[in-house]
Parts: sequence; structure tokens; C-alpha cells
Amino acid sequence: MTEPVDLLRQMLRVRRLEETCVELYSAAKIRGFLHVYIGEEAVATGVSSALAADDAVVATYREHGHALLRGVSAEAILAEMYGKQEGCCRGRGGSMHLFDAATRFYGGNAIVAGGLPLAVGLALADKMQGRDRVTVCFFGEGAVAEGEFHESLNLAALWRLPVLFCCENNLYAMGTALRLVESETDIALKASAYEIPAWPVDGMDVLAVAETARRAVDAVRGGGGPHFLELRTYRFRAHSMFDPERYREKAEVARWVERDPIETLRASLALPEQEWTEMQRDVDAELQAAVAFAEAGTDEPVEELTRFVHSDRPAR
Amino acid sequence: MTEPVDLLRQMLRVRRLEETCVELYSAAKIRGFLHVYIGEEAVATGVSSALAADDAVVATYREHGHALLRGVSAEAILAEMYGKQEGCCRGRGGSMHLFDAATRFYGGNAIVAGGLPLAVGLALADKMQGRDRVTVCFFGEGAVAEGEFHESLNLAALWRLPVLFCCENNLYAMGTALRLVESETDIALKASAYEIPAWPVDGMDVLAVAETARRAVDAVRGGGGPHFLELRTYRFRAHSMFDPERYREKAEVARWVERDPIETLRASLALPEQEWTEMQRDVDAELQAAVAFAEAGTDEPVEELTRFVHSDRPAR
Amino acid sequence: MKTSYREAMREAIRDAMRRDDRVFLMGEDVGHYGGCYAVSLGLLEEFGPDRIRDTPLSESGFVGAGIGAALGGMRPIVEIMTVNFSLLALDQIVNNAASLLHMSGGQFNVPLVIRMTTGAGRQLAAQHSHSLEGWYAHIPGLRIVAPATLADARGMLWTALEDPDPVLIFEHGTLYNAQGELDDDAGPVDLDTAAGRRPGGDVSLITYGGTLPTVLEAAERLAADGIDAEVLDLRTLRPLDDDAITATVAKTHRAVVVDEGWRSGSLSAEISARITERLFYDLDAPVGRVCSAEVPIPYARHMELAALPSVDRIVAAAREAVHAGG
Amino acid sequence: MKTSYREAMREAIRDAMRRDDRVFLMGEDVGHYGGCYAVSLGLLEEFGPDRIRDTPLSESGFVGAGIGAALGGMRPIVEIMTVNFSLLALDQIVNNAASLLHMSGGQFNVPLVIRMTTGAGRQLAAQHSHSLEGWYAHIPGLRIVAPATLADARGMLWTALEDPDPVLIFEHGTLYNAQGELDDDAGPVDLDTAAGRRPGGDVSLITYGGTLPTVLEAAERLAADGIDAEVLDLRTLRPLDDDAITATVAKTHRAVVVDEGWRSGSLSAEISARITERLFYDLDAPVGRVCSAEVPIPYARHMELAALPSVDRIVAAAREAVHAGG
Ligand SMILES: Cc1ncc(C[n+]2csc(CCOP(=O)(O)OP(=O)(O)O)c2C)c(N)n1
Ligand SMILES: Cc1ncc(C[n+]2csc(CCOP(=O)(O)OP(=O)(O)O)c2C)c(N)n1
Ligand SMILES: [Mg+2]
Ligand SMILES: [Mg+2]
Repeated sequence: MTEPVDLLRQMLRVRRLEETCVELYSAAKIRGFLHVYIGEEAVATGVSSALAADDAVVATYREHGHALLRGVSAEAILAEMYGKQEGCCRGRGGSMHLFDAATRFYGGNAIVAGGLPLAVGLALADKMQGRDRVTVCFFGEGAVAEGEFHESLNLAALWRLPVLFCCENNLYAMGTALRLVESETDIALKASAYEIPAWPVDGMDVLAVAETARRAVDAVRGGGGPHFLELRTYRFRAHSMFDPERYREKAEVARWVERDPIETLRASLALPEQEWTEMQRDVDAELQAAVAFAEAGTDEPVEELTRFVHSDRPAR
Repeated sequence: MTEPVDLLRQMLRVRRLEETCVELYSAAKIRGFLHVYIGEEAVATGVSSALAADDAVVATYREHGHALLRGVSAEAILAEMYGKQEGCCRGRGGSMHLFDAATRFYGGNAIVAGGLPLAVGLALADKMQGRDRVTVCFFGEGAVAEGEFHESLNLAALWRLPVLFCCENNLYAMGTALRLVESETDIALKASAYEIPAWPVDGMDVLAVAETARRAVDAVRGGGGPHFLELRTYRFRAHSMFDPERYREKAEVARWVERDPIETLRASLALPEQEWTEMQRDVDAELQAAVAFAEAGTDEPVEELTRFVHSDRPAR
Repeated sequence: MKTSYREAMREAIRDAMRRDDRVFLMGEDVGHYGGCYAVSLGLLEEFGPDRIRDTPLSESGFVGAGIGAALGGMRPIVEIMTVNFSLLALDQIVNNAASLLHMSGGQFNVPLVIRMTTGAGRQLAAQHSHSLEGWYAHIPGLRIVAPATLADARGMLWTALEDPDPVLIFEHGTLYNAQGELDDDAGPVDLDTAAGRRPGGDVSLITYGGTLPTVLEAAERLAADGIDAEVLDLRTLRPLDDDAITATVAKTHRAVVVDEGWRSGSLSAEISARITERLFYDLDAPVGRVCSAEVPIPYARHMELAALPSVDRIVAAAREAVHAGG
Repeated sequence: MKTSYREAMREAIRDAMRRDDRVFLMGEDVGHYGGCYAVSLGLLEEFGPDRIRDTPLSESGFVGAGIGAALGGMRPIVEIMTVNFSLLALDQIVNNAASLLHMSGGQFNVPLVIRMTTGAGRQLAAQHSHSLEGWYAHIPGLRIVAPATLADARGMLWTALEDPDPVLIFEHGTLYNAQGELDDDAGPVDLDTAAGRRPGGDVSLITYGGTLPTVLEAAERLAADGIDAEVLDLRTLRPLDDDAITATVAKTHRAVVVDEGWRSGSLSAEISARITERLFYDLDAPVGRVCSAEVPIPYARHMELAALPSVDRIVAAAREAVHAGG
């Protein structure tokens, strides 16, 4: 199992990456929609710590951290958001569409709930080919209202596929509170209605997330069929860079910020100040290098615009 | 409450209508897809008996009986299947698309689960306008797998809308058995996951259906929000006229036929033979007249083909 | 009055809500968030959560519910955040909204308005940048409109709500911030006719929606070169205003259609085909088309721009038409 | 060998399943029922329920799962019973299958085949009779094919499965019962080129899929009148075989496109526009179009027939082209 101090480091990497993105957005280096994960780091960090190298991850448009934790470099991520061809998708995807074949990171999906059927299919391929890989699918609690959520859970359960569904319940979908859009707000219960073992987890406690995820991944890999985690968390920042946050009270945000997953773990580990300083320095250095890399990035030639609409095929 | 003997008569009307349809199909008077309701009559009969005149009904492509019970005449129904302009939709809809504004019969929907959102909307209109009408939505158990089922139940429950969902669980969707397509086959339980009160009902027992439906309709009309009935039934005939029925055993069908809802009620009522004969004679007469009406029907002029793509509007 | 496209659209909604109790707005984040593109900002406070109704992320469900509510006597305005997400509701739109009246033999009309944001230009990449309004214009039973000006943003909604049948309003994402003057008594706008936006005699530039500003700019550039372009804003994409199209091309004998949709199977193809059908012997050049490159729209700014109709490409196509053949 | 379109398609599936372990068929009622149109009859017994996989009624879910399985190394054939139901899966098809490769910068191709029944002619009314293949042909990233002959039914599937990218196969419902001779060694068919089905010099009739038999009949009628029509079967609707279209029209100088889609925004519009763009100065008449009436297809036989392209209408359009202008 990953050491707690490593989990701390990973969360810090995600936090700094996101902070860097926000700065770069303000500096107009990054454009389009930008959704950051600040406050929710324990979720992706804990879950990712439970995965093997050839497992697959499907995520949403709030996926910078997931990509980083999966092993995509901060360089490739930032260059992507700069729209440079050194980015993980040649600059075509941007913030919402990070993909990486090498680490089996399947996006970067910006249609809410659109990634769930993909995860089901990836798991189906593994099961049909007798491989013991696991596919992890992240999505927000807003996705739970979509028909594709329901169809996907049923398919996964019916066919006992190796998927771990991870619902990042941060209580809001853009500006709409969960209680305004779900007749039943207990999300783990919904999964149970498909006969999928499901647990709510404190998503601000990375150790709890890591431990639960490890057990769930083991169960899935062992042939136990799909499992479901509801990770209770909170986004500290606005939904995107355009969100004036009219829909929630500052006090509510403040209460959650008190449970900052990074601060909480650091306190509980009683990490010596010097180690913390070093860790920060390392992470900052990583990100500075990444920014420099992105800054040095080059534009994909416009002649390539129509390339990859279809695969490059050998001429017949 | 409707008298049991009237329920018997209504079931018989549906049965004879369907038998007539099958004959007419074999005689090539009716074309396209034809789905009959033989064996399932207790469901629509019992539920319809609980409705008021200005309630609304949304049904599927297996809806001849529902239309008849709602008050659409057998004449208009058969003429429709003949493709005649005297039909309830001028011959444009055919078997799968019976509609009738006068009785608030909203189809005749041939996209599985496609009617559920419509029912939700009809109920929303009633609620917003402060009317105490109820909308009943019939659908097969196959529809439960569709995303629209899930989205509709959530919306109805969330907004506490006056809808009664009636799932006609006849165990098969075309040739696919429920257990092959649902990880959890307890359908009433699924509705509960949306906080909708739900009961399974013996769909072969018209008295049980009528009584449960009456209570459910009362609850809905009284402001209790949506309710859900799972009506356990069986289709005695093939899915459609093209179905070779490879997917089920004759013995299984035979077991269910023993529970024929018409025979069962007739036996329990100990209806005098003469009354039964009279009832049959009446119903046969109704259907003979209907066939004659359909036979005498006329073709809509082809010049009308593009009429009703948009509403006839006063010229500006 | 100085205003913006966004505010004009908001005023249109507010006005309709005040005029008719049966009107309500429903969609994702229209209420508490204030509208994804802030169109409905402040309306929740004025009309309350019943009539400014936040929905779950259930596009098929709430569009279908809008159809049902319309059948039930309401006049719903359903907002879909972005055209791409409308694909999730397409079954309801095509199989129900567009078909019910005809297949019920004239019994059930669906007085529903669906509004959605369309188009590229804001670096939102492949899943938020489609221009599918021309594609929707293929479906019988739908009326498709694309307001390109403040007056149309202000005036089309009420007409759409008075229509007994479904109307889809496509609002190009780059237009919301457009500023301009609007008459204080700006009134309803019909949904039948195209509008001339610039008179000219040498070539007809036919467009709509988000590309209108680009086309007008191209027309100025052409004017500087001595080419006098007439600009026609289609406004309604289904049904097309054939008379207006025919009139301008009969005058100029040359046409270029500018359409942000992908070229193959675009609305511009239909317009080109119709012009040729009607005016074959009057044309001095084949009808030109300037469309988007046939690619999922990429994020990087230079690539996105390369994919979209540009002033340069429009000018080039117009020149080609003018200098063609005879 | 005497066979039918249905059997040819079944043989194609069987053959693919035998050749490649990664191939499997998934869809509603493909297994225990025997296939809605009996295409997959008997395959469950041969290949078992894993590879002939019945799905729940969850079009979006299982199409998306097909995309995921393709990403995971399988070669899924996903069957959607009828084109109308594919609207429920359109988000997955457009936003994922068609877009993933481009937006991932070339990393994730989707070797998926989707088959579906299309078209009218069987009195199935408005929700089971659409012809949307031309509409799908608007979407970059998809390859769209429409086998119209036994040889194409037999030969296109394997080529589609070898394609690294998504291919949609549209099978017209009226063709399944078509009988004919098929070579015992009928092999793969390319998905790039159109096929001449009848040589002629007076007018080009361009069509595909379910209307090919109607067009061939019309050509015979025209021949009796002394008009020698060339018939081109497009076979692949995206990308279009421009060379073949250009070649036939360059020869005949007159073209009529016959397309069961609704006229406005149909594939026929695109073809008309392209012909005019390429051959404006060679055309002796405007390109004609024979399409379906722009209505939800009605049930009544006479009304349905009135809505669809007919031999009479094709003959009339061809005559008009031949007698036009010069
Ligand atoms: C199908 C679809 N509908 C709407 C949107 C617009 N949208 C983007 S993010 C979002 C909120 C999603 O909330 P949630 O799933 O809880 O994820 P979170 O942003 O909270 O991580 C919405 C409505 C979308 N991208 N896709
Ligand atoms: C969305 C959609 N998918 C598939 C079909 C084809 N189809 C028609 S009826 C049917 C079975 C439906 O079964 P169920 O809901 O149980 O109703 P039943 O026929 O048993 O009354 C199917 C698959 C359809 N009409 N609509
Ligand atoms: Mg959320
Ligand atoms: Mg059933």
C-alpha cells in the first residue's frame, strides 16, 4: 500500500497543478472551460493509489488530477491546456479532454455521464479476453440523474464486469444542489438497487479512500463484479472560471475548507516542517518545469487539422 | 367502484378486439406490426376502472385494449388499423399509434420508454395549473432498462407529480427474458429507489388490480406524488405477428393460460351461463359492427399527405 | 436602448413570462446558478422556482416532460445548455415533438420552444462546439430559427411561443456578448422570412446566426475591392424562405452560402441545391460554400480558427464566384 | 448459390465470428429471439451467449459499451434494431465514437461496427420508418455504408471490421427478403467506391440502398422510352466517391439523385451541390432530386407509397432532366 506521506505528496501535486491552472487561466494562457479539483484531491489520490499499471481510468472534464495521478506528466497536461502539440492530445483536447494511451487514461469526457458506458465496454473487453484488469470510472453526483448512469450500472452488474464506479459527490452540479435534483439523495443506495455493492466514503480523508478503494479494487479484480464508491467531498472553488457562485453560502464553503484533505493529513501525520517544505519545493519545481515546458510548446501545423478524423491507414 | 361483472365485460371486449385483430391480420386487412394483449387484459381493465373521465392515459404499441377501455370506439380503432380516414388517427398511425384527444388518450408510443417523459410532462402541466387530474403511464418491463425510465421516475418523484406508473411485467421484452437483462429483477424495488411508493400486483386478477389501482389513483390525486404498480402478467400470444417464439417453452405458456384472467373471474363470479352467452353476443355484435365500419372506411386523399406536419394555421 | 444579445434574450423571456401564465422556463442551471450563459440571471428571483425550474441532468427526461407539458396546455421554454447535449434528447425531439401531430392525424400539436446554445469559437473543443442547427433543419415538424441580431433575440421568442408547433431556437455562443442598440418598443419578429442585412448587386452572401458578423465583415472587405455583396440572413432555417433566396440570387446571379456546419450534408448544400434547381439558367457561377472543416472542433485557438468560416475564406469564395466563368 | 440478403448478412457475421475471436455481436434480441429480422438466427447456438449477446433495452448504454469494448481491443458488431432507436444512442455515436480519435490527438481509434435497419415501405409508421443514413453522413469521423445487393451484404461487414474507425451499416428493411445469386467465393467489398449498376449515356440516376431496385426499374421504363439511364449505386455515403459521381455526370451531363431521406438537407442535396460545384459548365440541366415527402411516414399503404420515391416520380424527373434546356 502507498505510504501516507506519498499520498500527501500526490495530493499536493494535484493541488499545485490546479492552482497553477487557475493562475494560467487568469493570465489567458489557458482558455475555454476550466474546472479545477481543489478540495477534492483525496478522492482521486486515494482511488488511484489502489490501481495497477495496466488498469484503466475514465474520468470527466474535471480530470487534471486524475491524469496526473495516473502518470501523465504535468508537462504534457499543461502543454495540452496551452493548446500546444507537445500536449497529451496535441493541443486538440484542452482542459476537458486529456487522454493518454500509455497510461490507459481514457479521458477527459465532457458529456456528463458519457464516460460510464465507455467504462462498461472497456471492462467487457477485459472480461471477454480473460484479463484481470480493472476499469475505474469517475463521475460527479450530477451524472446520477442521467439515463446513461442507470443503463451503465445495470449492464455492468448484469454481466458482472470489472468496473469500479466512483461517484465524486461534491453536492453540486454546477449551481444545482443535489437535493434539488434527486428524489433520493442517498447515492450509494441507488447503486444497491442494481445489486452492486456500494459504500459511502469520507472523500476528505485520503486514508479512508485509499483503504476502501484497495478493498473494492481487490474485489473487482477477484471477479466480484462491479463495485461502487460514493466519495463525499466538496469543491472549494467555483464550478468553472465563469461561475459567480450564487448558489451557496460562503460559510458553507468555509466549513468544508476546514476539512482540507491536505491539511488534515499533514496534521495527522505530524509531518516535520522541513519535510513539508521540501515536499512543497519539489512539487513547485515540478510545476515550474511543466510551465516552462508548456511555454516552450509549439503549435500543431494547421495542415494537420483533418488528420485523425480517421486513422492514418496504409494506402491501399 | 366498477362491478365485477362489468370488469368481466370489459376484459371480454379487449379479448375479442384482439382476436379480431389477429384474424384481420391473417386476412391482410391489417398490416405493419401488430402486438396483441391477450392474457394481459386484467391489467388495463383494472387500472382503467379506477380513472376519471378527464384523467390522461399514455400507453405503448400494445395499446388497443387501453384505447378501447379509455372510451375510444372499436370502430375508430379498427378503422385506424385498416388505414382508413375514419380511424382515430385518419389511418396514419395504425396499430402502434392510436391517439384520441377526446378521451385524453396520448398513444400509442412505439419507442420503448418514450412515453414516460410525456406522462411526466402531462402531470407537470396539471400540477402547475392546479388541476387534480391523474396521468397513468403504461409500459412493459422491458422499458425499465432504458435511461428514460430512470430520468422520468426521478423527475416525477422529485416534483411530486400526479403520475401513476404501471409496469406491465409480462416477463419478456420481445424474446428476451427479464432475468437476462436486469441485474435486479424486482421492479417495484427499483421504483422505491426513487422514493416512489410501489407495489407488485397480481396482474391476472382483475379485482386485485382494480382495487390496488383505485387506492393508488386516490393517493396520487390526493397530492401524494407519483405511485408505481408492477403488474405481474403474461402475454399468451407471440410478441408480434412475426415472432416464432423460440425463447419460451410451450409448457410455460400453458401454465399461465390456466390463469386466464377472464376465465378466472367468470368462474369466481359463477356467472350464469345465459348471462355469459349474452355478454359474448353483445361483444361480438360490437366487434362485427366495428369490422363493418372499418370495411366501409375510405382512404384519406393523398393530397392531405403533408397536412398536419404543422398545425393548420390561420393565414397571416 | 443600449443592450446585449444576452439581455435581449432575457427580456424576451421575462416579457413572455409576464404576458402568459402558461409560460415557464426549464433546464439545467437556469435558476439558482443564474443560467449557464447568464441568460436567465435574475429570473428565479422574479418568477420563483416553479416557473424558473432547475432540472436534473436528464436531457431526454426534461425535454420529453416539456413535450408532455405542452400537450397538457402549458407553453414551456426548455433550455438545453449546449447543442451537443441535445443529442441525448433527440429521440424525444424527433420521434415525439416532431411527429405527434402528424401521426395522431392532427389531434396533438406540441407548442414547445427549445432554446440551445450552438457553435464554436470559444475554445470549448469537440464536445461543446458543434453547429447542428442545419442538421436539425432536416426534420419535418420542427421549425428552426437562429437569431443573429439583438432585435431577433428580443423578438423571436414570443412568436415561437405563439406557434402551435415545436420551435427550436439556436443561439450562437459567440453572440451573447454582442452589444448594440435596440428600439425600446422592439416587437415580435416573424419566423418565416429571411432578412436582408446589406444590399448589393454583385454576389449574394447567404448566412445566418453566428457567422453573420463574419459575413458582414467580409462584405466590407469586398466593398473595398469594388465588389458589392448583398448579405441575406436566413433567420429561419426550416422552413427556408425560398422567395428571399431566389430574389437575391436572381438579382446577383452569384451566391456563396456561409454556414458553420460541417460542409457535407450541411444546410449550405440544401441551399445550393435549391438555388440550382430554381435558377440554373440565371446563375453565372456555381454556388459557393464556406463551411466548417469536417473535423471535431479542436481546442487550440489556431486550429479552431482554421476549422471555422473566416473572413478570408468568405472573401475568396465571393471573388471566385464573381470572377468565374463569364 | 441462391441466397437472400438476410442470409448473406448472416453469413457475413458468421464468417467474421469464425475468423476473428475478437468479433462479437451485441444488441436487442440478437440471441434468444433469433434477431428482430432473423438476421442472426442460429448464431446463438453456434457461438454462445457471450459472443451473441442479448442486451437490455439500453441503446445508449450498449452502443457506448461497444465503443468501450472497441477501445479495449474487441471488434464489436452492435446491432440497433431500427434507425429510429439509434437516436437514443446518438450522443455516444457523435460525441464519442466519431470524436475520440481526433480529440485525443490520434491516440484512441474506435474499431466499432454498428448495423441498423433503416427505411420505410412496410407500413411501420412514423416511429419505425425513418431513413436517416444520409443524415448520419454529415458526421465527420464516421464511415457510412448502405449495402443494396447480396454481394455487398455479404462483403461489406468484413471490410468494416477491418477498418480502424467506426463504420455504420444501414440495411434497408425491404431488402432482407431479396433473393438472388451470390458467388460461392463472394469476397470482401471495399467501402470507398460507388458501383455502376447499369451503364447508360443519357442521364445519371444516382442512388443507394433500398431505392436501388426502384431506380433500376425506372431505368428499364426509361429504356422502353428510348432514354438510356446510367445507374450509380453510391454504396458508401460517407465519404462519397466523388470520382465516380463526377465520371458518370461528366458523361451524361444530366443527373437525378434518388434518396429515401426527406428532401431538405438530404444526402441528395449534398450530391447535387457537389455536382454543380464540379461540373457546372458541363451540366445540361439542373440536378434533379427524388426524395421522400417531408412528413413522418404514415401507416396507411397509399399514403406511405405517396411519401416515398416511386418509379413514376423517378421516370418523370429523369425525363425532365433529359428534356430540359438544351
Ligand atoms: C450531458 C451534459 N449536460 C450538461 C452539461 C453541462 N455541465 C457540465 S458540468 C455540469 C455539472 C456536473 O456536475 P457533477 O456531475 O456533479 O460534476 P462536478 O462538476 O460537480 O464535478 C454540467 C451541468 C454537460 N457537460 N453534459
Ligand atoms: C427504444 C426502442 N428499442 C427497441 C424497440 C423494439 N421493440 C419493440 S417492443 C420491444 C419489447 C418491449 O418489451 P416490453 O417493454 O416488456 O413490452 P411488451 O412488448 O412485453 O409489452 C422491443 C425491443 C423499440 N420499439 N424501441
Ligand atoms: Mg458535483
Ligand atoms: Mg414485456
